[in-house]
Amino acid sequence: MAAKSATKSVEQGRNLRPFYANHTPEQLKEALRRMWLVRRFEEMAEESYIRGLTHGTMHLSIGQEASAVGICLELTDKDYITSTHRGHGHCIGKGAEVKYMFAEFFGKEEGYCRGRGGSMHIADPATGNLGANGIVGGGLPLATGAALAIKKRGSKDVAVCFFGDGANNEGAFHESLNIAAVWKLPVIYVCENNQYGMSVSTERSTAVKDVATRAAAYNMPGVIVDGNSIADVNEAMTAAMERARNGEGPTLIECKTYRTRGHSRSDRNRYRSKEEIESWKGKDPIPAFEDELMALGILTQADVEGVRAGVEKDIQDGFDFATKGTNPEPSSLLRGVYTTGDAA
Amino acid sequence: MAAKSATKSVEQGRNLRPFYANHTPEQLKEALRRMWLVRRFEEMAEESYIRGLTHGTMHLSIGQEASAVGICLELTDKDYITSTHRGHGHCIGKGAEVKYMFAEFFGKEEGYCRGRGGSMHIADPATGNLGANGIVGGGLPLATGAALAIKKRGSKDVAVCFFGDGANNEGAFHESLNIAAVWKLPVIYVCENNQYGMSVSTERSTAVKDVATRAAAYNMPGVIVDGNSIADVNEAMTAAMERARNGEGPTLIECKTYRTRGHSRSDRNRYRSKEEIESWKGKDPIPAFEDELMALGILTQADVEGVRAGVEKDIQDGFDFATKGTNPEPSSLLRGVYTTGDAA
Amino acid sequence: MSENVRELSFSGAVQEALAVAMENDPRVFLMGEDIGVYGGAFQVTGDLVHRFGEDRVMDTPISELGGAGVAVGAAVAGARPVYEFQFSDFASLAMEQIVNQAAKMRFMLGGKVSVPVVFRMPCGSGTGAAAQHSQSLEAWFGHVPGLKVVEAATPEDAKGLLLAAIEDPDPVLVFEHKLLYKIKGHVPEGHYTTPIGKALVRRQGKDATVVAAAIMVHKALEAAEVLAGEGIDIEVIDLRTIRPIDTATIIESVKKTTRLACVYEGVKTLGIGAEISALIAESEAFDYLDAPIMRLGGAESPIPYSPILEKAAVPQTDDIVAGLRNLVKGRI
Amino acid sequence: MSENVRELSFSGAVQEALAVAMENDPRVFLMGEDIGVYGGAFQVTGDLVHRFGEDRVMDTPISELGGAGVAVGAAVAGARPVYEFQFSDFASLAMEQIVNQAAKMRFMLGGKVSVPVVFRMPCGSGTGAAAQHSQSLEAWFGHVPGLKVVEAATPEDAKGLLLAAIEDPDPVLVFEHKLLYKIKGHVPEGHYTTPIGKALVRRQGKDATVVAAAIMVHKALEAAEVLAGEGIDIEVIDLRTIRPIDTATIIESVKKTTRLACVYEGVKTLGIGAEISALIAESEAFDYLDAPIMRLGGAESPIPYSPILEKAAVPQTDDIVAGLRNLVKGRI
Ligand SMILES: Cc1ncc(C[n+]2csc(CCOP(=O)(O)OP(=O)(O)O)c2C)c(N)n1
Ligand SMILES: Cc1ncc(C[n+]2csc(CCOP(=O)(O)OP(=O)(O)O)c2C)c(N)n1
Ligand SMILES: [Mg+2]
Ligand SMILES: [Mg+2]
Repeated sequence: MAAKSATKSVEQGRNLRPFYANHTPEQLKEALRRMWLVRRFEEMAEESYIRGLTHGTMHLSIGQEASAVGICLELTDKDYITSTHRGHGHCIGKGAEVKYMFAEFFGKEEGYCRGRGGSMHIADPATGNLGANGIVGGGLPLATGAALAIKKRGSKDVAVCFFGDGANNEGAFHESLNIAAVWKLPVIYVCENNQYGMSVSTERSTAVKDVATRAAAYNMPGVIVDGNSIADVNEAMTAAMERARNGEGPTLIECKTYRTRGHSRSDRNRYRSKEEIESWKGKDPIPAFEDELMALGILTQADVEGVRAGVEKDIQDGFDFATKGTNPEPSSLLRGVYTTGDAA
Repeated sequence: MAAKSATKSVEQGRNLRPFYANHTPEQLKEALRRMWLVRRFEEMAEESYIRGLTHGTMHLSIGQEASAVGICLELTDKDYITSTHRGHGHCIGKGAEVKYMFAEFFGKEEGYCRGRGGSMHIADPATGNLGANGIVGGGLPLATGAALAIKKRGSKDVAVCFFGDGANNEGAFHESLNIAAVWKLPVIYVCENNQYGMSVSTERSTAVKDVATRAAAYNMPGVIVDGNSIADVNEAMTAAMERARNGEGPTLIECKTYRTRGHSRSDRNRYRSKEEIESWKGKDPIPAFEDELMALGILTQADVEGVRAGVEKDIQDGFDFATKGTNPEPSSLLRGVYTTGDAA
Repeated sequence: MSENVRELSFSGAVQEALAVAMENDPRVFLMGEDIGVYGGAFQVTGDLVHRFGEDRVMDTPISELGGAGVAVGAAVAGARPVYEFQFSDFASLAMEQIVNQAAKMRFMLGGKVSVPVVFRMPCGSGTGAAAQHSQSLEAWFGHVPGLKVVEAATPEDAKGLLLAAIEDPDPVLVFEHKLLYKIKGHVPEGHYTTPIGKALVRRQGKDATVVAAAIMVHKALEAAEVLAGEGIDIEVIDLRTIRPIDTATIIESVKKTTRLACVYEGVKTLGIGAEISALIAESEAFDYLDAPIMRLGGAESPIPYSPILEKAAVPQTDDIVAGLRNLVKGRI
Repeated sequence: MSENVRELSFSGAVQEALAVAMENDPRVFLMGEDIGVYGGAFQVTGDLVHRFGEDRVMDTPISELGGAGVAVGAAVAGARPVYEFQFSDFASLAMEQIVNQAAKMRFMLGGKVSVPVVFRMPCGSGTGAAAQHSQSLEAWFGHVPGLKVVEAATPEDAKGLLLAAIEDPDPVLVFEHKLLYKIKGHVPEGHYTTPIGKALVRRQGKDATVVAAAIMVHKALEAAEVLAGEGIDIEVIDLRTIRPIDTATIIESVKKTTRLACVYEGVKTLGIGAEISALIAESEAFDYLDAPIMRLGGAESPIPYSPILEKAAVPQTDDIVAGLRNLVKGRI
């Protein structure tokens, strides 16, 4: 953890690294809460899946919570994000409520997408979250377009595009980053490099070691951060936002991280070793952040336990809310296909 | 002309730059002949178009002959090329006969594509030319695939992919170069950077100044050459071929050049200045090559005139051959859609 | 609809629609390859860049997936982009963003967003541009819920349908047959819209109904004139919208004429005539049919370069005359 | 055809076809995302990488346009690639290479090359994978001259059609309905092919003809069983090839039964049932029809996530039973 080196007490404010210096304890506590919320949401979703309550597939981001939350911490509801198939963290990071997420998973009308989208399309336009995406790389042009809309309306908002290391080999990556650079759009491309696209390691799929290297092909900064350190992620994000807001254009941030679960429910983990997985479990971003918050005196052990307990309650309440949700009526199938004639 | 600096006499063989040292006078004369053939073919094609003998559109490469011929000079019929909408030079460079090209332009059964393809699809599989392409960037995956087939059969051939600066912003560019690099395929990507994709300058379309910069994103060499110097082009090609044959993978060669005609017949040249066009006319690759051949004592003025006269005759004969060609029968429309049931 | 009526070319009408839309709504802007100073491959955007500036008439890199997808993203985020594919064939590079994103986003997100994007799609053969620049791919998009697809036959409709498309909250593909760009016709000034989803009976007749769109409307009308001389009275329906199809207008006509022909340039198999035929064959009009439903569609081949073959690959007026004569006379 | 017959799953049959093809022809190789050590998203390639090595079972970067196009280029240059789209939906990213290049190259080049490439296309809904992973896009490809499109209903045909596709000199798309992967059936050992372009009457009947493909064949057969109990006798035709359609078999059946229903999972409008309906409505079988041609197709919506809605979005056995009952009883 790069952040480990910054174990200064909170009183020595001016010596703290920017992440700690520039956020209030409340903000930092909220960041921790969101990380836990992501973790516990996914564990509960997994359990629900095993219990047959959800349908389809799901992609867990356990181990990757720092990038989702570290990025979204800087955003308001007016900033946009586009997310991925592995998007629960982005969704919660951006401010979604777990009860509506569970409801979506259970295919209920109360869900964010009224049960039409499921895990792979979960979205919350009200908080600027334009949605997960079932198409690898599908969000890259969308976020770029959202940034164009922002630029046209002249506001200081930004668009963030989360994508994976696997997605970086899609043509959409190339076309989007080039357009954003040429037009100097306020968009931040966040590559969550968890080392694999499904079963294929970046080494076997990608001609360069670091995805950030490719930023040079678009004349934009490419920054590599420890994706398991929320502080590292957030500081890179702050710089990228400043650049975007100053009209200097896009930035590519590569967060090196790892998913400790399989790719999806069908994964037998044949392409990586137990040792590799175990070693990354030791770099879990959540306890690392907790330790740091406590070492810096920003939170106490009791605060941390309070956060966890609060999360536990939210998860349980959300789960209960969702199980009691309303199933869609088959007769409502065509609702939402078009805007016109849409009975709401 | 970078080649100008190499004005040594042919007797000082060992001091000649590699292009001149490593090719026989006959080969060099043939290269000159092909450059003239391209030039005169296109001028005649243009005239035919104005006279209403050809149909559709056409894209002239006048001014770009050095890259087409300089690259193809190293290739045998077993090496593949994929070409572009601006592909007459590649086609002739690769060994096509102008009579069948004219016949294709005139929509005749004798044409390379039996009149089905026209200028934008002209091809000659017998010489390894897999064809021009109406889709910008369409040849990038195809050449990469041809290189994969070569690698699988274990021969030492290569595939060459010609493409334009405009094409470098297509997703196909990114995906193809990445795959070729990861699989170390024997393919050479030749970007003919004539500064414009139709009306849009590279500056307005492309985030980096030099397309070759993007090679780094695929961990392959990116070489910039004076595309109007056949010697420069050819020497870069020789190095790339060596690399490909040694199993070291692909190379990206960027030939800086210019088309002195408009993009196609509909172009009103509103996006560039007369001065710019005139200044590039002064860098015409053909007279430059002739001068150099004579200065080096490789060819005499009479040789050069002989080449031109021979080309003139080929063009006239080819044109005559083609005008006397056979029109396709409407009843033959479905021929060639499928291989099976194809009455030949 | 404005009273003031002038002659304008089809491409001029399209351009006027773009100008009216940009004047009326600051959110509207144009993206596409060479639509700025070049004026568009078919000179449709013409001088708009000089009138509205480079921020609203944006030359896009040659990146159809990215370009179309940026338009989709901008639309979701509140803008009103009109993306021009230089040739509709190149939409083959952007199917992902059109079909998986634009068409489905509203539905997938539970109706919480709209995607008001317009794709302009110059299509069709007849220009000698061969297999990759001459396709008529309306059927692909007509098969996709969430999209609307329109295609005008006249300058007046070209303007009205495009304005309707731009004002529509959902993604609309506007096909424009390249051979129509130069035809002239009356075009009302100012703002008006032609409703999406409504076909138009362009010629009344009692012996057979022809359903066609775009250039085939003109060929069908020509054929009808020829047949009128033989005492055969053809009704010609201009489809105008490919998705959703105005089934009611066609059913009504077929009940009257008892014979149906579908004429279309796209490949016959699984082309738009297949759907029209099937709609009638499953409808109450079935019982009124006095003859098999005729389809005259494009050949089962790519579009060839040779002008002789190119003509043979799509229905020509003569083919329509012969086909309809047979349809009407073959069985009474 | 081999005499030795065993039970195998549909996916096992596909895998066996790939193995037989690779054993018989060194030019055959596989490309696709996660088809190596992962064994494919649906475990179709399974352990083939261990048997044939990484050079013949190639994990491809997530680059569908490039991957599919590399397969096309390799095919033109003499190899025999089989490219797996992880979900057929992702072919939306590769339409350019499939449609503009693979399908047209032979024609555009005057018949001087062949493009023996195979695309495997896992398709269909029912897995809760929602709108971008559940489409049935056969109709798009059925509309494209130069392509062939097949789709098996049984393990036996899955193997035979895939082997036929790999040996075919032209580009073939092989659709595989995901819900069929686990069904079992008799599969001959060794090498055999199922001819492309031939439909099969799976059940003889005299009251109505149902044309279906893939999973809908099973649902149609189930429906026929139910209706048999009511004294209604249904003929079920398994299409097996979507392009070219075996019109003769369908016409013959309809002449006998006088009623036709087309059942398909793809979106109803412009789906494969539209073409079948139109083929019959324009054929000599038209005169034999005693009822309108029924189409039961997918809903005019993206595939929803909710299992309740997902079921409602595609024809189920009950819908087919009700539809056919109405078709046969509605009018005599
Ligand atoms: C266009 C497309 N191709 C393939 C897939 C199947 N798929 C889903 S996720 C995935 C791996 C993506 O890898 P990466 O971008 O690194 O994201 P990660 O799963 O590692 O978070 C693949 C191949 C898809 N959904 N979309
Ligand atoms: C996919 C695609 N997009 C757009 C076009 C239209 N078009 C044809 S050539 C061209 C410019 C290509 O520029 P470049 O690659 O630099 O080649 P050049 O014409 O300069 O030789 C364009 C936009 C096309 N044919 N295909
Ligand atoms: Mg990954
Ligand atoms: Mg160029």
